[in-house]
Amino acid sequence: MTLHVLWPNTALMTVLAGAVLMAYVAFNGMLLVWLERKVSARFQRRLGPTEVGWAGLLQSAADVIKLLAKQLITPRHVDRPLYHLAPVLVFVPVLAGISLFPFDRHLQLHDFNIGLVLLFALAGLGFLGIFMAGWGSNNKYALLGAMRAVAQNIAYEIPLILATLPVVLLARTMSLREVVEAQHQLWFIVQQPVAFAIYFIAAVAETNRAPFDIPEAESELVAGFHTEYSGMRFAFFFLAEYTNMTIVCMIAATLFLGGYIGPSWLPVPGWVWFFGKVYLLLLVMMWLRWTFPRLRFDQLMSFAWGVLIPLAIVNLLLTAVAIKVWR
Amino acid sequence: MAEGAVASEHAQRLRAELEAGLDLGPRWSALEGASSGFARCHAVSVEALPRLAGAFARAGYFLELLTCLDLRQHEGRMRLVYTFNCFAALDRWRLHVDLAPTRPWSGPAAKPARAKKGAAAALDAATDAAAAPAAAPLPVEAPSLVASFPAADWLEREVFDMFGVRFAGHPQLKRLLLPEDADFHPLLKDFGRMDAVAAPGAGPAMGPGGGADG
Amino acid sequence: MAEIWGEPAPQPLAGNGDDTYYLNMGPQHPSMHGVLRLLLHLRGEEILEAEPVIGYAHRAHEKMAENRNYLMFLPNSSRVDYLSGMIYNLAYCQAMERLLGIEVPERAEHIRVIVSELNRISSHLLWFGTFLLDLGGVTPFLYAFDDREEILTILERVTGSRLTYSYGRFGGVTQDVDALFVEQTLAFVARLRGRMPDYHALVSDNVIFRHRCEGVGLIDQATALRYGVTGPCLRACGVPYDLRRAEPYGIYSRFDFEVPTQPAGDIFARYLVRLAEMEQSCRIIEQAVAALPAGPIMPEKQKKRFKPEVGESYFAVESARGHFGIYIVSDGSELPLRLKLRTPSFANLSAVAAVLKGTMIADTVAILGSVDVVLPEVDR
Amino acid sequence: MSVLVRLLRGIWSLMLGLGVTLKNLFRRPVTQTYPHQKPELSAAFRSAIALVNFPASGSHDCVACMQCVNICPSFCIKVEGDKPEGLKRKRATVFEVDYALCSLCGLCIDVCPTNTLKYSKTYDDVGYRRDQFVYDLLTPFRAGEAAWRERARVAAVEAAQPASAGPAAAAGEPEVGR
Repeated sequence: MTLHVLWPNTALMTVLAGAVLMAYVAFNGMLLVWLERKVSARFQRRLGPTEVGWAGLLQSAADVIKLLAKQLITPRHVDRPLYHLAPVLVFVPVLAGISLFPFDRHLQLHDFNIGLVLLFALAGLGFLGIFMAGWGSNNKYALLGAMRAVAQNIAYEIPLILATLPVVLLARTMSLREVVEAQHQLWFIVQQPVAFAIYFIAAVAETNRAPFDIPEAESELVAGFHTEYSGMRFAFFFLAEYTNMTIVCMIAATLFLGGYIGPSWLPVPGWVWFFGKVYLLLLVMMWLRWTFPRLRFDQLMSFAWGVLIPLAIVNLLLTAVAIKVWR
Repeated sequence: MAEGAVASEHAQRLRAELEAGLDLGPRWSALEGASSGFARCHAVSVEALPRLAGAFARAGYFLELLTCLDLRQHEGRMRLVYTFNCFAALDRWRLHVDLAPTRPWSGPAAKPARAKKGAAAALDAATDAAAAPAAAPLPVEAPSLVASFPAADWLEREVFDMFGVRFAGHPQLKRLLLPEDADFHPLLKDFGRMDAVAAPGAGPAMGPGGGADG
Repeated sequence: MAEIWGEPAPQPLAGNGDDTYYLNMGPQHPSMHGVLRLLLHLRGEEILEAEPVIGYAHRAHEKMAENRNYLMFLPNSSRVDYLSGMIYNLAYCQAMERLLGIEVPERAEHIRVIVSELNRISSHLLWFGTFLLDLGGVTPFLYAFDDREEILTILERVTGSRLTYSYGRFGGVTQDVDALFVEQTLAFVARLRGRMPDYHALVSDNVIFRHRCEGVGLIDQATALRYGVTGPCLRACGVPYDLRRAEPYGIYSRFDFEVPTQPAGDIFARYLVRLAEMEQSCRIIEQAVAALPAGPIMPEKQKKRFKPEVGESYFAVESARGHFGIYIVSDGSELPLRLKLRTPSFANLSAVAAVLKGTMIADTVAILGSVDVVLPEVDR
Repeated sequence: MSVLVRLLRGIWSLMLGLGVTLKNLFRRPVTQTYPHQKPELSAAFRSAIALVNFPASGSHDCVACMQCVNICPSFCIKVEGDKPEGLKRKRATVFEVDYALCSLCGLCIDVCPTNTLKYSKTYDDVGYRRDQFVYDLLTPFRAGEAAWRERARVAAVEAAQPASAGPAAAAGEPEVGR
């Protein structure tokens, strides 16, 4: 068991790093909102935001100001404690989750030897918040959205984790840094394309993104679990969703795309590779969202249980056998 | 639109079936043909209506239209207009059913000059039909056709909504387009007018008892 | 949890003693086209009973008609169904022309066919977009609106309006078309044909879309007959009933076109029928443009006052949504005794309640979308 | 096996869709950035009605015949007129349109006997109250009204003398045309 501590392990530095990460999360959320609007606009032959700042870059900042300034409305019949706690509970785990990644060879807050398990544990926690939001809102649409979210996330967490296990078998570690280090010769996506595909599909579903956005399907459930939220509370859900997207893409980059590793003959720092891969994956997620219609709830479930999970199990077994045979 | 337009064999078979099953009165209409859009026009009694509707349903016709005419001012009656048509080819039948007024006429009395060519009388003349015998009291309610044509559900509710005509046997004869607690029937001729707006912001000059009658 | 914090417990969700509950969907709901309210009785996501509640957009068109003379009702006609306003507007003109015995010049007849079919395509394109939006696909929506924009621009050049065209007059049309109109129309037809492969690749063949649509929301022939369902919904269950064929009005009998049908009766069949209809409309437009004669667009002698003979008349056209009928009863005065509008959406929507039973909430949206209901037309 | 084929076919169909959106990603946006780019209005564009200014007479030619008032389905036109002394025809003194009620059907333009009504091209009028949309169509003509009446009176007097029915008569009876 190695505790890989790269920075001076003082309380001050930890707090500072946490602040930097928090700033990154906020910035990243704003950037992604802007990016999503721009990218979706271009897919649809529109211009997207153009007015605030260059190419509308400050549009997200303006939106944040607007959301901050908005009155926080608490509907009368909500279960107040749950209602107030939910946005926080959705947001905190993603903040914790993002602090686990090795952004560069020497840029990591703390390398846990069970980093992967911790990540999924934190990701699972977020859905408690979503369910609390839906339940506490005391609104039928919100409740339906919350039910859908829980069912969907139980169903998709299984293939998500099953798809990452072959990587663990190959790398023989759950430490995120060591997984990356194991990919110096070959990225795991080459050995595990099926696992990557399953992981990516499950990740899109896990983040409630279209075409799997049924918990907040606006044409059916108005806004799903966050129907009754407005202002900054709504912004928390929004921010959590985008940060979640970032996290699943970071996991994908770390496990399958070699994390901070790029071609060594290029004088590009590792963190550029890392974030480059992450944002490329995010763009793909947006591309999916702006191309496909939404699945129906039962179809979504049968896809997880009937296709993804069996496929993931078969893939895992084959990997295990192959490792046993060739090593 | 004319008889000749009923082309396909299927349609003729339907029509033959229909005519065999119907016992229509003698009130053939001069309206039939290209100028009116109707292939057949009949005035039928309330009692015959459900049976006829059943025959239409069996023959593969659909209920195209159901509406009401408020002829109280000149004729002292309401008139339901049923239109049946079939998909196979054009064969549009129009049935008239006369009813007693749902509520007494509250508008101005019919002007004598106009009464001469009062709407229903003129229509009857145009349709070559004899005026209904004055002695027989008009029925108050019409039978509901929902059993034969589910489409009649909404159509009958709309007629009830707009004219106050009741349909016996309708599963839930409640308001369709107007608020459920409305107590008026706006398409009655003495309801009021939809006319010029009196002033910006003021509603149109209509409402129960409001406005002048045209 | 609230009790622990010393607060009164919130009201429980509607308890019926069983696991079912009621959900008010609409009239303010993102995917209720216009202002439909659906009262759903649900068990989980499954619909036990659905009752459409209408009337939120009732504008009393029929009452207005009785208080205005025949000409003054003209602008109302294109507002009954604002998505195919041209077809409705011209239908009213044609109904009145038959009642009044007015001859329409050849050129006007051709122009009417061209603009009506353009309007039908624009209505179908809008349906295509909003239907995909109901299914969660935003991008096809914008592509369809981009194409529709072209039609609106063409029609605006001729009529001056983009949605509620009061283009027809008793006897003809208000403005003549020019060479540029013809050129733009043909260019649009070519453009639409070029876009179709994209639509098919993006939507028709998409496996998610297929799963959402195939076998869902069945309207069979018997249901259609009992509810008087018409239009693409009827043709999607295999009945080739199109008033342009069954009861040709205007000069439609001169054109060569097909009445596309599909046997299945599900959402996907309705989708395919509408896409095929756009192509048929393109064919009609091409023929009408090719045959467009020179000449006047209004009859020589124009009447100022319109007093039809005493009588009744029923005139029906095939609108983008189905069988639109105008029943006019004239008592010989300048005002109609009764003017009843038989709108296709009214009948189609009444059938939806029967179809919704046993489906899921997500299907509700898809089925409603596929039937293509225009609420102002239902409520009139 | 068929399951696998169906899966692959499904994936292929998704790829096709992605291809369409990707293709459009690199095409030029069609957006018109409205306040920066003004729309081109077609000749037929309909906005609130306005009175035509006939160059021959230097004014409108509304004779307050009330036909537009009577035909308007929205009852949004208000016209009053008087009879200028010495003239045979009436002349509008009030011509108001409540644009908030207008449905732009064009029936008033159709029935106008002197063709003095046309559509204007304003498309960006805004207001906070409904009465801000009551347009006084005579506003542009008020300044020249007295002069027009004088000209018309003179022309009428001249026209009354049979010999001198010259071009001045045009001021009183402008040519019909839009």
